[in-house]
Amino acid sequence: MATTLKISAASLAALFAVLGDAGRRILGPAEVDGRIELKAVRTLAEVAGDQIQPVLSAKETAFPRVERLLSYRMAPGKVELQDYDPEVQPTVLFGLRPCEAAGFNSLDAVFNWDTRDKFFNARREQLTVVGLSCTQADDACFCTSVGGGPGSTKGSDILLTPLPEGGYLAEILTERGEALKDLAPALFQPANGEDKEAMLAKVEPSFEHQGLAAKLPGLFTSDIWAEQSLRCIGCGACAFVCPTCVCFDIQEEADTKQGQRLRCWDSCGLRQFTLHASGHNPRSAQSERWRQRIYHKFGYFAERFGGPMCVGCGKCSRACPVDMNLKEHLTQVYEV
Amino acid sequence: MEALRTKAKELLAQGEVQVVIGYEAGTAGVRRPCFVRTAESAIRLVWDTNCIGNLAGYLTRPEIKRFGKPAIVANNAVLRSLLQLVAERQLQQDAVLALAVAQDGVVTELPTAQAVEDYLAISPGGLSAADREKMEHLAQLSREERWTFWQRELERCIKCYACRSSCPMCYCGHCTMDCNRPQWVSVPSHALGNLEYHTVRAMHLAGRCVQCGECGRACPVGIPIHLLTCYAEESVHRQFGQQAGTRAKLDYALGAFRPDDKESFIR
Amino acid sequence: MAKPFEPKITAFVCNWCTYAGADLTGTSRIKYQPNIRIIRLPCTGRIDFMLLQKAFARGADGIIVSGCHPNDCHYSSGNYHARRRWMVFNDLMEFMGVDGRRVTFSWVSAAEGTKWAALVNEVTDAVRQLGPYTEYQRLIGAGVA
Amino acid sequence: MAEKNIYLPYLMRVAKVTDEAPAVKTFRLEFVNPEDADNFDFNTGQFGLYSAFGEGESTFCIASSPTRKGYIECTFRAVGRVTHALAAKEEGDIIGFRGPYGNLFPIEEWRGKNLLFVAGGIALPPLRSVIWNCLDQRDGFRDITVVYGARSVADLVYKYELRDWQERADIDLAVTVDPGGETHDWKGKVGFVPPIVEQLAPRSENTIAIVCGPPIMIKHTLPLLETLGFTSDCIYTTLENRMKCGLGKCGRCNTGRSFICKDGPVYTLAQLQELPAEY
Repeated sequence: MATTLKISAASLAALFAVLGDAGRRILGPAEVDGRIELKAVRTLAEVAGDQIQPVLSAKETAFPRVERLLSYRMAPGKVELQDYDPEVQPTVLFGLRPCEAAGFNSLDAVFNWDTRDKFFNARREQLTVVGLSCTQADDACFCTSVGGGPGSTKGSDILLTPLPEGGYLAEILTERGEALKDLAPALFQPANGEDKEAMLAKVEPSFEHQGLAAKLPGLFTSDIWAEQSLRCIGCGACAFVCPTCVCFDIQEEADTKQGQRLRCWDSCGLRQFTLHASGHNPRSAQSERWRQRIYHKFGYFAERFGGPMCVGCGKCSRACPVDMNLKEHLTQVYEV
Repeated sequence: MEALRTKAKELLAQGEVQVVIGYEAGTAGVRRPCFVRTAESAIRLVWDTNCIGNLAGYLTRPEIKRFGKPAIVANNAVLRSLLQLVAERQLQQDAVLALAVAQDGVVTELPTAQAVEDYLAISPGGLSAADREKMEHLAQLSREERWTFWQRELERCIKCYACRSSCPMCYCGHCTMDCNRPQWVSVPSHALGNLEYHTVRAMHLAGRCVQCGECGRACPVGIPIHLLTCYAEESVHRQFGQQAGTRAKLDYALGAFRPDDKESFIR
Repeated sequence: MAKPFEPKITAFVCNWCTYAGADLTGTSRIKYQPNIRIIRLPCTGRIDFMLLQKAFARGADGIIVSGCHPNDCHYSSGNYHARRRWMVFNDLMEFMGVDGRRVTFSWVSAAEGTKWAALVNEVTDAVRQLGPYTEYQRLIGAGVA
Repeated sequence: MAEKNIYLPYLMRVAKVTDEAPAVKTFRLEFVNPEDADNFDFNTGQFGLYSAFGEGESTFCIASSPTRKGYIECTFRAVGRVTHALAAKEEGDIIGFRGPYGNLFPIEEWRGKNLLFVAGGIALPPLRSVIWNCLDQRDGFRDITVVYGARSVADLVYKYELRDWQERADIDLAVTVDPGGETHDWKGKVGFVPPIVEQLAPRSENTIAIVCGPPIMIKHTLPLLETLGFTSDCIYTTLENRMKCGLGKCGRCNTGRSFICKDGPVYTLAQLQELPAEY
């Protein structure tokens, strides 16, 4: 399927106009109130250039922080249920880093194994991911340790990689990517053996994820979890910014006559997550919750779906108020 | 920094304390909390101008309390938190040995709340100049502009509770936010839920906030939420003349009253 | 045809003074505007600011909070405690940009039936003038995908 | 065609409310939509999420037997927000039900065997589904023994059925209450469940033990059963963790490599020993 083309910066700018005319909403990392956030943009110029990635992940475009699942009206002896179908605009996610793009694969897996989640799928189906390879990385990045890389094509429909001579290598990877390219095929030129690696960031692998997964079963009772989680304050920042974390809560909001059921993000790091109404808590200590986070991502999920539930984007480490650096912690576990 | 390491080493070696809560080098120049339990590992401790986080939240955590008597490397925020925790009877007068480190690296041992109080009387700290400026700027806006400002900011809130978790005064085992009978505040991070949550937080910290700004630093999406609690605290200070984290014996401002409390809006 | 706007006013009152005062308004046959929904609580000390939030979240355009005059509290100091909290809450509302004109705090004793009627009329007129509290009501349902 | 909303519950009418014990009630639920009733089927051991509209959903097992068609029953204790709201429902009120979810008690594999049920307190409901299922096909099984205990006489659930079982010849029932929990006219046993099991000393050959109860009961019963010769693949239990989706997505009930809502709630002791004790 994959074809490799080239696109100049000017043509890429022109592509934005084409996409807008075709009724596509374009979301890209851009500056808002002094912060880089994923926001609706119309031109390439609005897209923030010199940055690693926004704080929040793009998962919100398919798995919003709060979404309606159903609503109802109540009367004595009567309840009228109302199903809900989200209205979704065709959207291009522009400039997603390869790690974040790969994150969608984990979400796809959870929301579609066994039963299909129509809310996620309705949103996901409208997304076209135009990835942008990384030319810089920071101390939180570890994509290469979990099967990704600064130029990895996983999860992207089109992957753009900056070239030293200007412009981008454009790998058209999926039918969706093809459809997007076909909106303006003239803007793309055939590639000519350009070196994709030339400008890519160098991210040295710190550990090897299969090896890590193999280690976990033997470490369940190890002190390492208590030791690592000592400074963890038990908030949900890591999970909420994570492009692969999918755990959610279902909340009811109603008055006496009507109500709705909402789904919102939740985190296994929060004490409330597993707390029973009786007061019993299967994971009552922060160390147990930290261990669950690691085991779920690198053990249980990997076992069920064949790879870690982590793309090494480092968002959790950057968002953590107390610098719980995931790469560092995983490396430590790997080296036990 | 050497003075601090030496002191920590000495305290641990002599068994005066079982843990030193301090800062260590973290990712890319960040200073993060660390818990030194042996004299040999005192070398991990660092002290410089990047040590801005408030470590006092750990003093009430069961995981840390388990270690035994703590010493804590203290900037002004930590010292104020310590006093307020004593005032709220979360810590005994002499339960913590504070190690106040001056700019020049000199370490002062403050073994009791009284010592902390005396030390703070000389160097009180409080709201930073930058925060004071932001707060004054907001106060000058029109009411509608302030509403718009806060709505725009709070729209970013994802209810990760990093603000709550990082706050040394948010030690409650069962927070109002977690009560669901009745469900006082909506759980989802939609517009209403976010406004309600942050109002509750500010109100519940009025008269208790030590103005360390930790919640604002903790916020992953960069909302200056500390301005809310700091403002509520200022309001208490202005109207009732008392300030959290300045005295070891301090009645909760909103749990007390004076018959002649002055206001001008009740009809 | 659009009906003229009639504000919804929620009143949180204490059982011993203002509620009795409102009762007196009724038994004295003093008429006042019917826009108000009275919620009786044991004491102003029980009127948590979260109740006010709930009222706005359910679409109130204006709120009255009222109880015994200082020194008259049935429980001796509930209203003093309440006053302190209102003083801070009032301040914080202002800082957060909540429209303070929509919340009226007052002391109405059991003997002040006329004051209650006048207060309700005054508040109702003022809020009618302000119009619906759309600023706040826009938040209901906002941020839900 | 629009995809199905997997979070949409069936509407159920509360057909009958039975007060079982303090704060414990049993609901008989009938489908509001007859079509739903026709298409609905479940296996013993499965659970569902019950909605009190306006308050939310709560998870508990289906306490009736799949051999009884046209309705389901559930027994719950009013503890939290949803269960309190459910407890306030009366006959004729509408609640929601999502399910059936989870795996099952493999009673087909148990044919021709002796069955030993050990239950404590509010944990009888999941076993009651199995017991009735087996009693309704009584020929398929050999001896059926039930040991059931609660803190006090008042805390025993299904008192009317216990009397019924007491009188039946094809089921051996021992009911016990904790010391001090007996009333002056109590005719059953007094003592904790494990010693009563020990007294009865049930045979382990060709026997399946199904155990469900509070952790302290489980803790003392399991080693006892093992000394009696029960192997870990012949001891079954059912777990209940907090759940939100019931569909293996929300992550809440995840325990080890298992999602209790998908891979459970029924586990053999052998399987349980593979999981971390996060339940």
